[in-house]
Amino acid sequence: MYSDKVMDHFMNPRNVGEIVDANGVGEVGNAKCGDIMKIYLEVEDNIIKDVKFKTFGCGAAIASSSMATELIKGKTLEEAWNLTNKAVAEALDGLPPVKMHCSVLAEGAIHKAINDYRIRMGLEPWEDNITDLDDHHHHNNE
Amino acid sequence: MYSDKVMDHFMNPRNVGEIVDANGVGEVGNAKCGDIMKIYLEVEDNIIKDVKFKTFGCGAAIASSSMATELIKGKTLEEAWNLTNKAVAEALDGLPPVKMHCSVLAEGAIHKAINDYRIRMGLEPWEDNITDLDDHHHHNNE
Amino acid sequence: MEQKRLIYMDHAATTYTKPEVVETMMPFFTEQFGNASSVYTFGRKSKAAVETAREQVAKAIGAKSDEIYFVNGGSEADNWAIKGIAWAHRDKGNHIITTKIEHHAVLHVCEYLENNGFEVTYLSVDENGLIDLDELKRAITDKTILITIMFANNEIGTIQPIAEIGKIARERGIIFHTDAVQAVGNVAIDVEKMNIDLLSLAGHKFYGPKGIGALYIRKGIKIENLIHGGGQERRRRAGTENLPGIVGLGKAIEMATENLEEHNEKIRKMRDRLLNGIMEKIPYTKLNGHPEKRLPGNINVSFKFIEGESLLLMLDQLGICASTGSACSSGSLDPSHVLLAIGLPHEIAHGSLRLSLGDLTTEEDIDYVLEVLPKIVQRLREMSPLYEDFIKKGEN
Amino acid sequence: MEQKRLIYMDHAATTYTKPEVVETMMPFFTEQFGNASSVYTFGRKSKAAVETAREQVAKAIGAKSDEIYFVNGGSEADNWAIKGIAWAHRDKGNHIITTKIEHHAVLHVCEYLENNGFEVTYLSVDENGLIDLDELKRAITDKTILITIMFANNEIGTIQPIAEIGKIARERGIIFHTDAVQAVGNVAIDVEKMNIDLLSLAGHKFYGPKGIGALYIRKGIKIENLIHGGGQERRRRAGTENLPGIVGLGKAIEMATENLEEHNEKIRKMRDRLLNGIMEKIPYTKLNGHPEKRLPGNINVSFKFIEGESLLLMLDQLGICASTGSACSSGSLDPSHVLLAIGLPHEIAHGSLRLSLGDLTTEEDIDYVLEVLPKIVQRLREMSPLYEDFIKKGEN
Ligand SMILES: Cc1ncc(COP(=O)(O)O)c(C=O)c1O
Ligand SMILES: Cc1ncc(COP(=O)(O)O)c(C=O)c1O
Repeated sequence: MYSDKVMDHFMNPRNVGEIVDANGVGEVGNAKCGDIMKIYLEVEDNIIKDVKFKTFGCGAAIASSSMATELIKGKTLEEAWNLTNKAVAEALDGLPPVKMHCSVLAEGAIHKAINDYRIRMGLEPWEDNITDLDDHHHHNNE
Repeated sequence: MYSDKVMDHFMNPRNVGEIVDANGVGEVGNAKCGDIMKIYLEVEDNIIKDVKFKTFGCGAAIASSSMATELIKGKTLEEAWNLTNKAVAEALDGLPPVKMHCSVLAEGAIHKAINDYRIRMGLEPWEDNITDLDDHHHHNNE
Repeated sequence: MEQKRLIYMDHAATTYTKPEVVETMMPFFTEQFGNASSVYTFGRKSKAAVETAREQVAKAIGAKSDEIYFVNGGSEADNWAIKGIAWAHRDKGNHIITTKIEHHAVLHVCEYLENNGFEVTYLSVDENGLIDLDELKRAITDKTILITIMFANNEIGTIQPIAEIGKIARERGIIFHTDAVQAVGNVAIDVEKMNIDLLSLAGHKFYGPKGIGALYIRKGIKIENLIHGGGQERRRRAGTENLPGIVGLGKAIEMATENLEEHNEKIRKMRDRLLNGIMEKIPYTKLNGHPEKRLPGNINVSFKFIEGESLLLMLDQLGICASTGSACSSGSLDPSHVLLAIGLPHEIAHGSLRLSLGDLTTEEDIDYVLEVLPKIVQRLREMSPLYEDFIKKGEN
Repeated sequence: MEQKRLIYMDHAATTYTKPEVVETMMPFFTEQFGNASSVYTFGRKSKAAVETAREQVAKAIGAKSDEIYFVNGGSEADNWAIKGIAWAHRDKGNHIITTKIEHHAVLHVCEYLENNGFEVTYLSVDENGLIDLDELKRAITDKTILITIMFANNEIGTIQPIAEIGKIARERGIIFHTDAVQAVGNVAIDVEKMNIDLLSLAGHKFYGPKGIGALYIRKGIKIENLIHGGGQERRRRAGTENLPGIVGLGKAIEMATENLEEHNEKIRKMRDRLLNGIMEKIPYTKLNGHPEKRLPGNINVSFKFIEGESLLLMLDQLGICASTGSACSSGSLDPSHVLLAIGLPHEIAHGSLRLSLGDLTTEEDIDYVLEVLPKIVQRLREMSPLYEDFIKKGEN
């Protein structure tokens, strides 16, 4: 089902944890849907000096968080903003079609964390065209 | 499917053949239905001195012919007339339900042969309440 | 990533076929392969083997052998029972009663019938997964032609009061089908005493082969065929008989029901040790399903703050095979309809784990799971933002 | 009444499962038994085995593997194909075209659909069992949604012009299903070149296991499910996968199609020797089915003046397994609908014998049958009043 890369990042996730004095935090997802992703950024001089995540979710969600944080660590905020979910999935040697939304969550969590930082800094948030991340599933029984 | 008795009478049928100068002959059945039974009687002093049969049909038909002829050989015409299909089937240690009509054919062929004899002798034929023996099946495709 | 040791705790999904069963099947592949519906002696021997198996199945559930029809598995049995009764009795009514916690092989058939003019009442269940007999009685209308309620639930293991349901159905003259796919081999069944009119079972759940099952149909019950064609199974189920499968099913059900109580006692003891260990060692854990009225091998628990699929994957890395009611494992959207029906919130349902014990389970397996499971749960919780929130709230 | 030697000439009814096939299946009973739809590695290995088998089946008929759906056998495949297409396309029309000589798994489904608002045209066949392509063209109407015509006939062995039928169906935009249960392993099949949209096959006809088959469904064809439930077979056929069966089916179809021509040549040579011998040695005998366009192992002959079941029983006493189109063997009323459709009078149809050769057939078997069959026929004729009449007429 999952590639070796996914399994590696799932079993040995990089950057798990919390940054207590983070200056940018983004959380997306919904416990109802079975996945919540929370990203902590420590930004200095427009560079992501440190990044950590906490994720409630499936193997793909955890692996996507791990890979996404790896990919933005040490990057500028612009570079991090431009990381697409496809790039995350590709870096993981692909995700099963039904699990692609996990990489979308990772992209979204990073955007949210960056905008949280920008707002804290008194800057305009960037326009995010990923929408509805907190309810990406459509529930039948609601 | 068949009892040992049926198989014995099928593989080693008694009284197969023709009596060239028979004084009573009865044929029932229908080639269309897959079974025809023909019984030849040699009657002397109201006693069945000899009996032979020819049968086109399944294993049960042949075995029923064989058993029925055995059961009436040496008997009076009245005794032979009173042989029921059930008695034939029982003597064969039973027949599968779908094959019971074979024993009915045997009873009918004997009745026909006896009445043929009676007519030849200028006697009233006995009343036969087995009917429709030549088309005991109901065909769909007619 | 190969596991070294296999700790199989997914017996409710499928079991291995017992060597004794395979042995019984073997001659029917290459030697005694004749068509059971043929005239010749060689085929009639196959027929005799089929009829012996039919008697074995009948005996196991208290039926007569001419009430047993071999089918391909549990799903076919459920489809046939429900569609077959619905179509055959639609002149009498178009109402069917079932529950919210049936297997999909029942639920999706009911949905199919809803799209074809039938009305279906889905009974709710309490927090233990039991239906309410009074609700059942109230649901019955003049148009009710069928009650279909599972014997034991495949996820949470809850066993329904089948005899009571059968009594109600019989009193009201309504046909009663039960999906006993999980119950056979685990619970004593008597279709006569329990007033069951139709019963589905599948070989692979009780150490028989996959690809074979049976539908019991009480004599005299009118039912439409599902698979039309040749005259096999007394003209009710077409298709060349699956001879090795049928023979294997017969042997397996005989073995499974012979020492039922003894076998259950052994499984139940291991199950209880595992369950108690889990409840002791892992905080914020909820048992799903009825505490007593449950299948002897079934454990279903929800671990708060974590998600089931990631739990399964970590267990898998240690060779432990288990299952979850989280939607994430199947790629579907909502977590298990059964867990929702017993009232679990979605996020708790997502963190559920089913461990189903059986013949392959050893005391060492229990020890091992009790050793590693708490660590895995803890590890996942430490990654979970929900747990973080919970702990922080606690600290305040 | 035990026969000493088994001369199996009923390969068209069912075959033995080849030892190589059984061997491939074995690990999937007791060792690699995991549920193919589960998350854990152990189950994913089962999944991989299923997918390998799917590729083997696809390759054998020129399909893509995601066009293959595993089912329980030929009858289920036929039922699913025909009902599934009928229900899914009833908005477009209610007319189905088939032939008078289909297997009951097709004919009885058509009758079922006739009772449910569909209209069915049953094409006639000529004395060799071939349909008339012009009659097919003329039968097509605006309401025709499905053409279902068997690839090769199970009784008389006649092979239809499938590619031509496929072309006509494609040109008119009508879905084309073929029951290839008898053809697979005997005739080269390419669903692409032949424009086949759906194709039924069953493992036990080509030395695979009983209880497993497949339906090929061309990508993009809309079809309703027959067995509703779990999400197996890409949500199209519910039920826990019959793992050993599927693996065995894959292996068997690979073996059966690998050396197809070579194998057929061998069977055909033996068949022709047997057939020619029968025609030479037994007077008043008629060959049924097409002289050339027929399955390599098929012989179907009618012996005048005698009835088939008694012939079978006598052959059985000598260890010869064969089959007949006489109604008397099945307890039904009319003789085979196929023999009637090719124009045989009832009494001739009753005297028919099918000998179907295959892998188990040896040259010694042929010698033996040629030695005993004429004697048996003669013996039954001497018992037959029809023969007596015929001879007497001859003497006059
Ligand atoms: C042409 C044909 N179609 C369908 C079937 C039905 O296949 P099965 O008996 O495997 O269900 C058979 C075999 O009996 C057959 O010969
Ligand atoms: C309760 C219940 N019903 C029906 C089924 C379906 O059985 P099968 O997968 O053998 O078709 C299952 C098993 O998955 C089950 O647990």
